Amino acid sequence: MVDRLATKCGPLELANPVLAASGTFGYGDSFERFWPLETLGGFVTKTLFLAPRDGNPAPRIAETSAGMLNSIGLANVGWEAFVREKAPRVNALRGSARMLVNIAGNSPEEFGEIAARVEADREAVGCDAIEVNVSCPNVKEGGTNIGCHPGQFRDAVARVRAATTLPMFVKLSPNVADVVPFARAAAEEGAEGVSLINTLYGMQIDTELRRPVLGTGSGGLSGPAILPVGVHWVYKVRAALPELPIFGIGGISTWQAALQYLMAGADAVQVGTASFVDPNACREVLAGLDRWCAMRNTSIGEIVGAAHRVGERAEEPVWTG
Amino acid sequence: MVDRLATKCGPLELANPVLAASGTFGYGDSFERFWPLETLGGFVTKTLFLAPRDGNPAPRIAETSAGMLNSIGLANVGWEAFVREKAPRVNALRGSARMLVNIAGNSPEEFGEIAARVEADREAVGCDAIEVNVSCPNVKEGGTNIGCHPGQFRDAVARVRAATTLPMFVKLSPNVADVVPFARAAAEEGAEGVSLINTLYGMQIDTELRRPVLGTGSGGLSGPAILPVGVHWVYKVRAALPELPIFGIGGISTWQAALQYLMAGADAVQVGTASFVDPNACREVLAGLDRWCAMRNTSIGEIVGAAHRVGERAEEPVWTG
Amino acid sequence: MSQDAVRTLPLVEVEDVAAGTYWLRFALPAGLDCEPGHFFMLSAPSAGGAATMGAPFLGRPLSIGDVAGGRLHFLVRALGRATAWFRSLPSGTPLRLVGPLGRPFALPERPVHRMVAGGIGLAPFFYLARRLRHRQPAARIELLYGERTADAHARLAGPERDLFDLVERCTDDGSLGQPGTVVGMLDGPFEDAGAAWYACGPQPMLRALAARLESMGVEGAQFSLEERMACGFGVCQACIVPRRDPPPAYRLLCMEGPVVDPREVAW
Amino acid sequence: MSQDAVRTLPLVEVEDVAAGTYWLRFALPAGLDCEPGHFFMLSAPSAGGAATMGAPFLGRPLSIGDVAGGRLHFLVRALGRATAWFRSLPSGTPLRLVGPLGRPFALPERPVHRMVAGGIGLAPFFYLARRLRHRQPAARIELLYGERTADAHARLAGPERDLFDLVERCTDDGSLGQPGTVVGMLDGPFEDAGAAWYACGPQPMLRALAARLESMGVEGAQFSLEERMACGFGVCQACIVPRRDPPPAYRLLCMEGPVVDPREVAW
Ligand SMILES: Cc1cc2nc3c(=O)[nH]c(=O)nc-3n(C[C@H](O)[C@H](O)[C@H](O)COP(=O)(O)OP(=O)(O)OC[C@H]3O[C@@H](n4cnc5c(N)ncnc54)[C@H](O)[C@@H]3O)c2cc1C
Ligand SMILES: Cc1cc2nc3c(=O)[nH]c(=O)nc-3n(C[C@H](O)[C@H](O)[C@H](O)COP(=O)(O)OP(=O)(O)OC[C@H]3O[C@@H](n4cnc5c(N)ncnc54)[C@H](O)[C@@H]3O)c2cc1C
Ligand SMILES: Cc1cc2nc3c(=O)[nH]c(=O)nc-3n(C[C@H](O)[C@H](O)[C@H](O)COP(=O)(O)O)c2cc1C
Ligand SMILES: Cc1cc2nc3c(=O)[nH]c(=O)nc-3n(C[C@H](O)[C@H](O)[C@H](O)COP(=O)(O)O)c2cc1C
Ligand code: FES
Ligand code: FES
Repeated sequence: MVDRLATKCGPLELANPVLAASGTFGYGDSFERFWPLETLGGFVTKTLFLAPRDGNPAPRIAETSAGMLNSIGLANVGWEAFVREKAPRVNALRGSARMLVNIAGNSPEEFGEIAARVEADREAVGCDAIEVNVSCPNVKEGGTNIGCHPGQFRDAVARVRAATTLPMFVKLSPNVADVVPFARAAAEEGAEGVSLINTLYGMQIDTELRRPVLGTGSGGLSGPAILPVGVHWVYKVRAALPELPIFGIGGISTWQAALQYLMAGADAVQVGTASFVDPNACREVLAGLDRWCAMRNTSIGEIVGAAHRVGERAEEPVWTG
Repeated sequence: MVDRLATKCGPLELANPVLAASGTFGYGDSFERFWPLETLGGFVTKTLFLAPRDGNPAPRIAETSAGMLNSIGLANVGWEAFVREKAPRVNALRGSARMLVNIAGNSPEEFGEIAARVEADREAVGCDAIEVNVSCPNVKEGGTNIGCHPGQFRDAVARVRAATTLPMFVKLSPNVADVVPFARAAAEEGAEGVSLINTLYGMQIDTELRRPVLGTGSGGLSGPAILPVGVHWVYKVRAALPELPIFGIGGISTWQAALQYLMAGADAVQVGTASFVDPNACREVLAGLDRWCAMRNTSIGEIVGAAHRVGERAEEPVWTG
Repeated sequence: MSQDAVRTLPLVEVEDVAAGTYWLRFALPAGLDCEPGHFFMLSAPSAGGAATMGAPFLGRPLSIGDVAGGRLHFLVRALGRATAWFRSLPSGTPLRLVGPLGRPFALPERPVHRMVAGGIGLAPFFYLARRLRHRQPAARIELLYGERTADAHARLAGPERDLFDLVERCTDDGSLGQPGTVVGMLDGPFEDAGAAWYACGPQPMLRALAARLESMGVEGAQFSLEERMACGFGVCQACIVPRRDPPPAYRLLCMEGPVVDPREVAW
Repeated sequence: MSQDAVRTLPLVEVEDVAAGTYWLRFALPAGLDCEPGHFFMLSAPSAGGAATMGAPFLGRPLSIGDVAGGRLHFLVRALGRATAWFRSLPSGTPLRLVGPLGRPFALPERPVHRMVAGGIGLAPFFYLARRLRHRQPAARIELLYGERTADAHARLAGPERDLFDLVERCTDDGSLGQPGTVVGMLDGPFEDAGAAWYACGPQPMLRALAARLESMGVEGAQFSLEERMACGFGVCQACIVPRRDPPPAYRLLCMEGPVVDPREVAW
């Protein structure tokens, strides 16, 4: 069993390809009551800023067809409380599960600052890698999302790289015309890999109140609704940058969906929203992959990127309509 | 009844705010067997090119969670066959329903050429407006989607504007970092309004065959899954350009969804994918809006943009996660 | 909470008790241990697998309505997508239940226990009354229960009615019981600060009640609040309640509630 | 097709007839007029609105299996999401049926009608045989029916069996009937070019059969094909079949099929 599930994502050796995604797994200690943390290939913490953040006003979520919107606003306990209160306990529980610390800031400078703190507290925290969440508005520069703005994006990533030698995965936003140049820029700035995708912009209107449901107006769309969008971008990035390790994310709630990501070129996957609805989602995705590999007498390593290896599929322009 | 539903989208007076979207209604003659065409506020033809197109190889569709992917590839009968075989018949049937002719080309130049033909055949065709579909790859320039590339986009729109005096609506792609600049560019180039959104990029992998389901790899995602994405962009464009008329499109399968678009700022809506599953979808959306307006003693005109008129909602940056 | 906190249970029965209000009943799973005020997240099994057309995507929080007769009961009001869907389900439909979740009611020793329910805020009080009755047989248990209209008032059948020593009803329009709101009912006979006070209902009612109890000098009242929830166990950060004493500005209702002291909330 | 081409009908019954194969039955709606080879799109009612767990988003095409006993019957094989879901539905579940759609079988006057079915390609032939029997009582109706394995072979009960003068079965593995494929069965007794030929089954079988019939000099054979469909009535442009004589390169199966002349297809 270890053999067929064991895999790698860049420098990270993983007992299995299933991780829990940022913002859907707390700091690693929230699912204890359901199953042991060491079950996972790894997990990503909620995005941490240097200072604690309260996040946005309610309502913060809305349900959509096969998905949800959120405008949590990256509420988090802040770096210090994480190091002091969360990391030691989680480290004691996690076994071989990799811990990725997800970080962000309100400006490229702040990305550098928090990364420097992670580097400084590296021993105490014991994390295996950093995931850089560029999907937050640059509050100083009028709110453009850093992850959708090539210049700010490169700047933020470069600052993190300069501050730490930890393996760095950059989590990309799908709210761009083409994710590939951002993946390439991340690689050029020294990222060990990319995580894709984060949420899509979305809004729901409360037709009774005649106003947006979410307190902030718009939010991020996640869940099975966005599965094809994530698979598309993983496939495109893999095709363009075959050597760049990828965490596939977006709408995974079944092992079949995870398999789609792996075949599209993800080295491992992260399960997000599905864990809210079914706290066992990660475990079931993993169990399904295990059964499938056993039945086909194959392994995760053999599956990764399989959809790129069929015949002579030309890289056609994307025709829709 | 006529009063509460009657509305306008820019220069187009509409008996009601429900249109059928391009690519989901043929050339106006496919739903005859289900209900009379004159029921609608209007309809948009399948995208027409100058020459007929066969479109892409099979499979051309795949089902997703609350949506579907398509890679039809803009198969169409070509302008001449449309004028000769389709338009006369449809004109005889359509009553007050507006006919929008949707056009596209494989390069900005081709957009100009087909627009010139529409202008030349204007009397014979009898259409009320043009909808410009920029969501197709520029085959000459390496396949970048014209609607995602600011320069080509402006060029294509300007060429259509130069060629015809018909009202022009530009149908925008959501596969960009920000739709607002594209809407602004369309307005600057003389568009009477915008139609948003077209499909999102998406892919599905057939895990048995270990290859993408669609013959072309990726395709366009539509259906209820994308409703929040469309509502978001309609709201954003309305906020930024309050005077620009908007057709709201994307995931409308219920009257409540149509209401969300209207409140977000769409002057009228277009129903797409839903008509495949339920040929009565347009009619039922319309009936629902009518009942709702009657119950609230209101009218479409009063609803449009209502979500922008509540209190002092600040235009906050979009926070997700 | 134990590791079998996620269960798939077949629906036993749906029973209407008022316009739009119904009991949703399941067989009580062996080993389930829950307290009044606890809640569960109810959802359609295998979300996303076979995609869920009208079945809601997310789970929905429901308070434990009662535990009796070998069954687990939820009292539900059909307000939207999920609560209408639950009601439409045939017996035998499997549902996912995650829980029990949250921090339940404390059961203080008091001569009088007074429960103030607005609308579907009635839900948690059957089981609360049952447990109090069991632990404090001599205590007096009172229910003040208001609805907008008579037809929204839940029928209380014999054994349910018998859980309370007193049931006082009101309606906004006076069509049943006293006219006015439950908060209005307090004037006069119910101005007893020494009782244990419990409340559940819509936000405006709870806000008014909190102010009223504060002016009466009531200590340790327990309010069960509501907020939109995606997970119910502290990960999604959706269910925030503004704190009277920030920072932090909010707390999570699913972890530090749903039962809270009204004096700690920034109403 | 009339304007009541969209109907919501309650499912009457699901009945298994082989491993993974079942009849899906509805009461025959008044005024429904359909021919062998027609198909319907079946879907969950009110997409996006109401409540059906696990329902597919798009409709699925199913050939008319039979019209008999005041019922409309579909013979279905559970292959994926929708066909598994249909099978799981309790009686009474409402489904949307759009149709009848497509171009049905022509019913030529011939002494022998020979139907070649591979797998679930069996579906349209009951109704075809019934109609032929009615119109041409003296004609001989033969069914050549192959499956991979014995347990996939549909049971043919008395009245269904009696629709055919001859039923010849085969399996790939020889576990039932002749060993080999239906195309292999043609050698010898069934090399009769004068019969009316009908076929339905998987693509490779139809391709092989088309070649075989062409070499036998058969004219006017009628094959019922399959392709993914989103609408079923000519708008989505999904259901393309490559033409032997382009241009145009394709035709739409839902409009110019599903019954086509195999000589017009670029296999
Ligand atoms: C801890 C807790 C316990 C609850 N116990 C019960 C109970 O025992 N019985 C009962 O009938 N209801 C209870 N509720 C409320 C119940 O969860 C909501 O009515 C339900 O989620 C609405 O879902 P819907 O899909 O039917 O409505 P939607 O279509 O989602 O919305 C309908 C209306 O309900 C509001 N709403 C949506 N979600 C929530 C939510 N989580 N909390 C409050 N309002 C919401 C919406 O803003 C909207 O106004 C409880 C809520 C919480 C947080
Ligand atoms: C005109 C027509 C008539 C048909 N009549 C019958 C019938 O009477 N009985 C019957 O059991 N089946 C019939 N089919 C096939 C049936 O439509 C498919 O088996 C069904 O759509 C599969 O849906 P699913 O969700 O169960 O499978 P999916 O999960 O969608 O896919 C399972 C497999 O079926 C294939 N598939 C998907 N859609 C179609 C499709 N439209 N046509 C063919 N293969 C498809 C997929 O490629 C995949 O290999 C007919 C198809 C057509 C086009
Ligand atoms: C099968 C299919 C074909 C389409 N063809 C076109 C087209 O030719 N031109 C166009 O502008 N949009 C086309 N569209 C996009 C729709 O008009 C619409 O913008 C999109 O599907 C989102 O709306 P919906 O979710 O209601 O379908 C097509 C969509 C589908 C599903
Ligand atoms: C409630 C919520 C909170 C999230 N918070 C974060 C976050 O703090 N940092 C981050 O990088 N991504 C965050 N995400 C995005 C997820 O990690 C994931 O990229 C996205 O939801 C798509 O995956 P899914 O469809 O499986 O949820 C959040 C998502 C949700 C739904
Ligand atoms: S409901 Fe998710 S944190 Fe409370
Ligand atoms: S199935 Fe839509 S055109 Fe044939």
